[in-house]
Amino acid sequence: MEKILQVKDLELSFHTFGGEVKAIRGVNFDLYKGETLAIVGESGSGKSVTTKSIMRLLPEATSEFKNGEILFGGRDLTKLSDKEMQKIRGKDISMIFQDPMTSLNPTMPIGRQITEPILKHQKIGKDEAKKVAIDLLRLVGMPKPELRMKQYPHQFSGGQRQRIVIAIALACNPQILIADEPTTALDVTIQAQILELMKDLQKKIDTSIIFITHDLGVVANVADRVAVMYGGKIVEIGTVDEIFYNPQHPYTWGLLSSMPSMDAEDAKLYAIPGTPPDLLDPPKGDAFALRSEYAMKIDMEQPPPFFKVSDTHMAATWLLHPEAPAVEPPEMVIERMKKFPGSRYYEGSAN
Amino acid sequence: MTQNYEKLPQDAFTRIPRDTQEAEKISKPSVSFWQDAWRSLKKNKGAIISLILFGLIVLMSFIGPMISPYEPNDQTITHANLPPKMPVIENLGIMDGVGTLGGREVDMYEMKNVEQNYWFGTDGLGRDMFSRVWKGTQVSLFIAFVAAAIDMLIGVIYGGISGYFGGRVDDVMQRIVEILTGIPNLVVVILFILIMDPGILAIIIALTITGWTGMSRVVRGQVLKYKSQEFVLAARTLGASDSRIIWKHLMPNVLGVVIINTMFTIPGAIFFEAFLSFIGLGLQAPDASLGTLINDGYKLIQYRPHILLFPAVVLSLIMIAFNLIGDGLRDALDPKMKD
Amino acid sequence: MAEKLVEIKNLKQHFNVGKANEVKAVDGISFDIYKGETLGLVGESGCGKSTTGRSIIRLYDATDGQVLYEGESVHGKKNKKDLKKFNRKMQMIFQDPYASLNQRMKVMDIIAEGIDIHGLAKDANDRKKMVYDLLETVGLNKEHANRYPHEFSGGQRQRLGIARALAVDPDFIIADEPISALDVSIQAQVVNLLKELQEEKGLTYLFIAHDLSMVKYISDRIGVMYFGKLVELAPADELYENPMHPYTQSLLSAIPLPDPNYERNRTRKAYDPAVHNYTDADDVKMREVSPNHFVNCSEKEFAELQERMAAKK
Amino acid sequence: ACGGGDDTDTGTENTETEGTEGAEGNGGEPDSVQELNLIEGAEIPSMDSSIAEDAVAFNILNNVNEGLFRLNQENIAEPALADGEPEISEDGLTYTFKLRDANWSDGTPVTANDFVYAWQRAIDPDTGSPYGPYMMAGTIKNAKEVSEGEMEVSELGIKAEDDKTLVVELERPTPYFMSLMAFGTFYPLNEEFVTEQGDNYASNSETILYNGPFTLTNWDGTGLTWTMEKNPEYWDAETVQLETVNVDVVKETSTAVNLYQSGEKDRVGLSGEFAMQYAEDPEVVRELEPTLFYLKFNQERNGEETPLANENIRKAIATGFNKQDLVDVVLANGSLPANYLVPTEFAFNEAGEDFRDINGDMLPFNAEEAKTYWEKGLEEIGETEVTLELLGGDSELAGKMDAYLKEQLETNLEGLTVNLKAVPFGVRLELDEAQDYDIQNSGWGPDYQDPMTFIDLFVTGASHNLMSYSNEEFDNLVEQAKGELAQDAEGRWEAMAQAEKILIEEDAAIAPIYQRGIMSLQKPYVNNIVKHPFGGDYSYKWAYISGKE
Amino acid sequence: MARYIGKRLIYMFITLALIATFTFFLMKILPGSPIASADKLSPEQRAVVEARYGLDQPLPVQYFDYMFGLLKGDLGISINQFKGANVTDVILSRMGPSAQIGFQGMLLGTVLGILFGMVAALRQNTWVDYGSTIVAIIGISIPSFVFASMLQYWLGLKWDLFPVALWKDGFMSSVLPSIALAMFPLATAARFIRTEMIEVLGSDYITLAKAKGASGSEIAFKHAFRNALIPLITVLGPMAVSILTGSLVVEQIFAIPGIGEQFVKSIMVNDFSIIMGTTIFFSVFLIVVILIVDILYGVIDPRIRLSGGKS
Ligand SMILES: Nc1ncnc2c1ncn2[C@@H]1O[C@H](COP(=O)(O)OP(=O)(O)OP(=O)(O)O)[C@@H](O)[C@H]1O
Ligand SMILES: Nc1ncnc2c1ncn2[C@@H]1O[C@H](COP(=O)(O)OP(=O)(O)OP(=O)(O)O)[C@@H](O)[C@H]1O
Ligand SMILES: [Mg+2]
Ligand SMILES: [Mg+2]
Repeated sequence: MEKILQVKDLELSFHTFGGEVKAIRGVNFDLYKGETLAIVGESGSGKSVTTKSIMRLLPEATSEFKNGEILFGGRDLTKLSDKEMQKIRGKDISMIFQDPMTSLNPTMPIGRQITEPILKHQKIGKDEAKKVAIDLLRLVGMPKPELRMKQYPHQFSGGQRQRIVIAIALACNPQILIADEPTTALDVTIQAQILELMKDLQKKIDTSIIFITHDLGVVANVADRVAVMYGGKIVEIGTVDEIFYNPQHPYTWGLLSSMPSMDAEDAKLYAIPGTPPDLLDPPKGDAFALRSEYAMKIDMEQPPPFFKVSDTHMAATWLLHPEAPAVEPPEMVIERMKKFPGSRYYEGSAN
Repeated sequence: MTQNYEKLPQDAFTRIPRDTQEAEKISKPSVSFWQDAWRSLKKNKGAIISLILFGLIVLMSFIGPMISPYEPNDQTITHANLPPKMPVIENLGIMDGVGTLGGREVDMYEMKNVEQNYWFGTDGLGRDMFSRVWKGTQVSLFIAFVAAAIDMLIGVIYGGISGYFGGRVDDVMQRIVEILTGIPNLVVVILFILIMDPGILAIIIALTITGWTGMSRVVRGQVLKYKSQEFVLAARTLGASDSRIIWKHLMPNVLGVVIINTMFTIPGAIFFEAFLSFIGLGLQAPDASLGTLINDGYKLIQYRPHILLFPAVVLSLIMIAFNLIGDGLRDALDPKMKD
Repeated sequence: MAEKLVEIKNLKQHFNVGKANEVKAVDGISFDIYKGETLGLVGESGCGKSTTGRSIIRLYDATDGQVLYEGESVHGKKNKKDLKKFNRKMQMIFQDPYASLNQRMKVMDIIAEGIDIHGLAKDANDRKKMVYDLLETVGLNKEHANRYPHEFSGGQRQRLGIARALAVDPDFIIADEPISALDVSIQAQVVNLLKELQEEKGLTYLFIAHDLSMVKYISDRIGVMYFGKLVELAPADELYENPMHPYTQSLLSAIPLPDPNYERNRTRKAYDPAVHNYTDADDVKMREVSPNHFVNCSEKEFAELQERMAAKK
Repeated sequence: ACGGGDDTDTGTENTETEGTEGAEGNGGEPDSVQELNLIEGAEIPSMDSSIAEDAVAFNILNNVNEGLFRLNQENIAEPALADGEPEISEDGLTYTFKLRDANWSDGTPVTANDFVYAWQRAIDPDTGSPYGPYMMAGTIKNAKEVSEGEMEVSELGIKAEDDKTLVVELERPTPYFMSLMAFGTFYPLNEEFVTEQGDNYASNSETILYNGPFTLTNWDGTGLTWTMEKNPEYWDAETVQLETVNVDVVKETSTAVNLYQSGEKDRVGLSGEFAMQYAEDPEVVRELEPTLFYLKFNQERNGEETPLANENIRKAIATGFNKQDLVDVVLANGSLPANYLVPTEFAFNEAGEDFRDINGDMLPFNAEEAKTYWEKGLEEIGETEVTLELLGGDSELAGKMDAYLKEQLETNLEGLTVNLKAVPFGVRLELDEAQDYDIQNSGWGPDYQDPMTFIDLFVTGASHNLMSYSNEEFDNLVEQAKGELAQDAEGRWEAMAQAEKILIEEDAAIAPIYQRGIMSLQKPYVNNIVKHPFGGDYSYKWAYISGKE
Repeated sequence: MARYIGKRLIYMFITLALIATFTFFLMKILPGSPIASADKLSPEQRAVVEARYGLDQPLPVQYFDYMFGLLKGDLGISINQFKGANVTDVILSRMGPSAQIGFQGMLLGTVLGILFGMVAALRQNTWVDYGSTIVAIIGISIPSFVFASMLQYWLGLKWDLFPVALWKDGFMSSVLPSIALAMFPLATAARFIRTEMIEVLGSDYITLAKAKGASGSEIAFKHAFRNALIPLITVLGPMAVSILTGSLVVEQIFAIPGIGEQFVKSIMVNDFSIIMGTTIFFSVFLIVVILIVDILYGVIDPRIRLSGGKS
């Protein structure tokens, strides 16, 4: 499959009054054409920063690329000039933000907000751009798009606004669409509509999507592959089935177990204790070690490298080291692993 | 990534127990909201320099009149209108006691046979400008602070009540404010100064009489914003009384904007006092304020520029300082600026 | 069945009454909450869940209807003492752990607020001890007492909110989306804590959320709201297995589960209020279709539903 | 003319001034362009001569209109519309004037009836004229009664015998009557025109008739600018050389000076700081005004005697401040230290001798003596410390002067504390009237050219006294001068001098400070602007431009 | 909309009536007489003059007379500043120059101020930012009379670029006063816009605009500016009024026949009817400006609906 984007050893820091916040501490991943890569991880783990750094949308004054490169179409995005970046943004790579209430300009009719990237990146006239915009609105399921072009964001409901944001992102048929928690602010019914919409659109224009969310349900719904982030790093990456049915990293275990399943009985939920690491002063070894019940001495001393689980699946935990003692994942995870051929607990093979 | 596992020490993989206490630990040192604000304020160079500058000005306003050998109101009529002369600096060619007289540059000190040095020169009555400027600074700051304090008091209480109780109370109170702002405040101020015995008190009251409306609006806005916040609702569900909610919950949160607003009302008050001097309603002679000094001085700008220069510089410094401190505080107290 | 702790009778809460922008946030709902149970309340955003909760705890004066706590009316004119009594028995946990803590107060004072208001501590030392105990109860430690809310993570903050509510030793807690603003991995911490506390102290919860999987996990019974009205009320499992109201069905069908295989096959059901075809003549109200399973329906629908139930059996 | 009563800042009132020195100019040939550019310190409140009560209006009236007499270049009243000196009855109570042939600016002749109408109008209570009653009451027969509505206006002591003969009856002999006739309130008005205009009369320069050397143009009634143009209908038009006088109101002296320096204006008055600044400038002209500033000592406040009821305390204060330094350094505008009541260079007898020469200086500054008086006074009132309030104007110069006085008095008189109170004019009047002050810094300009305009201010119960000063001897002397000695020029002179001596030297009822001097910058090509001690401040009738081109 | 404005107009009348009442009674406690030569007149003489202006009537009668006159649009006649002149005429005749320099000053000040503020915000914490902040602060640190004098001296007298003073050369005469007046709105606008722009620039929709590939200037002008304008609009209204009343200093220094300097004079000479009239005029102006501002809100920010009314 064609790699459309490669992020290599990305390290990025913020300079704040409190000191240097090492928000991203070595992130590697590739994005393939037409796939959906979901990034999950708890709040503050660096999901948004990672994607914003691809778009170069971080505040220039306080953020700094420390290392690594972001290759897109053979060019390293971290090195491009502002002008060149402006040509890429909105055209080749576009973005949907979390909050539909605040990501539209309240004082500009939505029509103009949609036509803006079209006029910017495509050599067409105003009237034509309007037509494109109306088509887009229709595409994202907005009734009577002609009439609504002149309306302002506050005249739309949350779900409609998020559709408008999506329409903007799709305006120039981008090769990559980054969706940063596009449904967090919406309720489930609308969320479901939006997700369906995105999937339909992806089929139509064959975009690659980076989809950020906390919600594993949503991930299960949309993703082809999943990257799990913790403390500014990707700790596990694999196909959606691999992550959900054969997770290897204790953090992934924690995440999966803390979701009550619809049919689970009233057992106590598995909860990851404690708080995320302080990125001002990240721990020396495995950032998750303090909160992990599987922590080993080495976790305190050395950050784990990526261990390959399969061709598509890697995880950064010392538990995968051949010399590490075998540990029993939480029960709920075992339940999941039972469904996955190739996992330790796969039940299908047993019989 | 190659699966090239290096050999690690044997005990590397011993399990260690999880320390939940440790996991809950907060690594940041405990700082209060204000400490935190102070910390970020400290990072703001402009604000800190301003703060120091302002400190110096306040200091000088008290010790200035003392270190000068002359009293601010003592007249040595034979020494009238001397240009500034300061030892050491005079060698630089400025503040060397040379002034123009009938178009010629002359050493006025020599001409008038003056032995002493007047660092900032003297005014038309032979009063020492140095001690007058600092005394005037003191007076201006006093007026400003008192006006701001009263302003704050009335504005905060009024805005607080209006915002907190809302509904009809708010409606009525806001209409009153509207009417008060409807009367050009210049009118009110001037009328009050005319009605009362002139002097600092009259000026302060006049400044206060309409000045508080701005503050009350700001406070009202804040109270409206905070009173429906969840922490206030939480207090209400706990059975907190109105006064408890106002004093414990709302006021501390409103204080930030109150302080910021004050940072801007203080220079405003100093300025207005200067303006009153211009229209002849300023301070009573022989007391001086920066306003009266500037007003005396600007007419002599071509002739004895020093009479304008020093008070104007001090005034400008105060204005700049307060504005920068205000800006700094606004940033420091803004939760959005936090991590 | 256990005894009723709270009875909500035809509660209405309208905003801006008589103005053009009148909102009927809650439009006549009735249900009971039993001692020691957790009643979940779900529904889409803006359907009036929070308003219901807030009206129950008297943050709003109800437009109409009654709330009875242990048989006593909560609303209406009350003297200070009575009010305080309710305030001690009924508490609330708020959605936004950041906004629900006063940034300018230390944790010690935040948690002790209820203690201070109701004069529960004998002296300063006692007060301190009570706060430390509460902190421990919610899984924090006493070092945290001297800190300010902004120094805590979201989950910790929400636990502070719980500690504050517990300080007055309530019997009934309204939890208004206590976990919506939290990260998944933290949500479990809070939910576990709530469950533990319920077991320990025999608390009764009204648990408001729109995340159905969490609600199902924690609740004994669940009420589903749609546009200011309760449309279905049933024991948790029953509701999931036998959703009867089309809106409930739609809601359930929209929840994504962390299971890719399931997700690949899930089909969503949309809800269109027009399907009911209610006319003015229809007497639409809550009807008990099967034991303890109430559905908001017309006489005709009621009959159909009962038929369906029978068929299933 | 009218009161220098309010404050001492020359900025608003008498911006332009001119002394006899200035009038000499360079005396060359007049230029072809006769245009003078001037500055005035305030707007014209009214151009209606019956209503006018301010310096600006009277100054313009003096140039665009004319009465029976006019002050000439030597400031002696000489016949203007009057055709020669009037006939005066034996008892000095009836004056019969013959009028010369003169026209209004619309060509109609000025008649005796125009005077009768104007005077009656000025005294009629319905007109609401402040200056009419003030100038006429006690002088013109029945004026007081008419002004208070007790008599008909027709009973006022003025009759038109025919178109050219005017008979005026007086209440009492008035030696300075002729100079009064140069005052604006006594100017004629064309009845037909005035009634025709009604309320609009004098609301702008189009609704006025002129009979003086100039006509007013370009004045919209409220504006800051106006022009005076040579009046071709004026009977003495050939004397008038200026074609145009452009006037703009500029209230800021600094602006005025800048305008002067940019060449836009030909003359500018200098106040305080500016006087100092330009003291050495060759274009400076200085002159003296007959306006006196003095401290009023209030002897009774709120029904109680003040320390100032003690003569020695008053004397101590009167001699306790250095007037020379004050005028040299603080004022620095050519003012003179005053040790007298009646200004110098103001009133002269027939021999041309200045009234001032009779008494000379009284109670001059003397720190030693002041101290002696002070100690004596303190002993008499049984105090060691005295606190007095000094009430002053709110102008800058007043503030500066009061600050100086405070410092001087406190230094020279041990145990004295002076508290300054600067208030606007309106407030001061009210306090004055309520006698609610200790010392007041006050000023007075003459209303007619006679020492009496100053002296009778202080008779017992006079409306300007308001300080509980009362001296029978003084009152008697004033009474004599006004009554039995009215026609005995010398005896009257003596009596007034005697009264002045009592007031200042013996009683120290007031403490004179200075006589106002005025400094202006005037371009060298300006000639013969005449400054008057009362009435309108200036006459441009004789002025001309020479050497500008 | 029409209904809203109608409602506002009714409020306006109530407000005005109250302002008029307040000022009226304030005037009555003002010390001093409106008769210029009051000190020379005997009490009887003064009474006669006062009767002429109706000042001898009992207070309630004077009050109702005045209010009734006001209803008919009659502001009375001037007592001593322009004896007998109709107050309305006086105000109208003085309005023009004030309005002209006020408008020009506001325009110049706000336009430059907005530019300064935007540049400062876009280059936050750089020397450009500090520079424009300092300029803005200096703008409000120098009393306007000092500033105006300096303009007059340098630009007028020394360099001879503009008339030194006086209202004679049309537009040229208005340049220096307008510049002097512009300083305050300039400083205010600059500071407001800066703060607001910084806030707006941090918002999500700006990030989205960047994500669309908009350039720096497009973001600043198309997206941020309008949103940053609202708080400025709020202060602009009262500022316009203060410029008008505050221009008395500038008017006096440049000898401009404006309403501000006339107003102060009327206060100094106790001309009741002129003070009242001018106050009412200013108030009407202020209220109208506030109304316009409120309407502008709706124009600038579609979220603010007029019928909703904002406080
Ligand atoms: N502008 C910034 N300045 C300083 N620190 C920042 C900035 N933006 C993000 N960070 C820090 O970088 C870290 C990663 O933040 P990021 O926004 O990527 O988290 P996230 O995974 O997207 O979390 P969430 O799920 O809450 O959106 C956090 O610790 C955050 O505090
Ligand atoms: N104080 C108020 N004034 C006017 N309308 C209100 C008020 N509070 C709530 N509403 C309206 O009442 C309706 C119900 O609001 P409520 O907050 O109860 O919804 P909710 O179900 O809690 O939604 P969410 O899941 O978003 O919290 C909404 O339409 C809301 O806009
Ligand atoms: Mg994020
Ligand atoms: Mg809610």
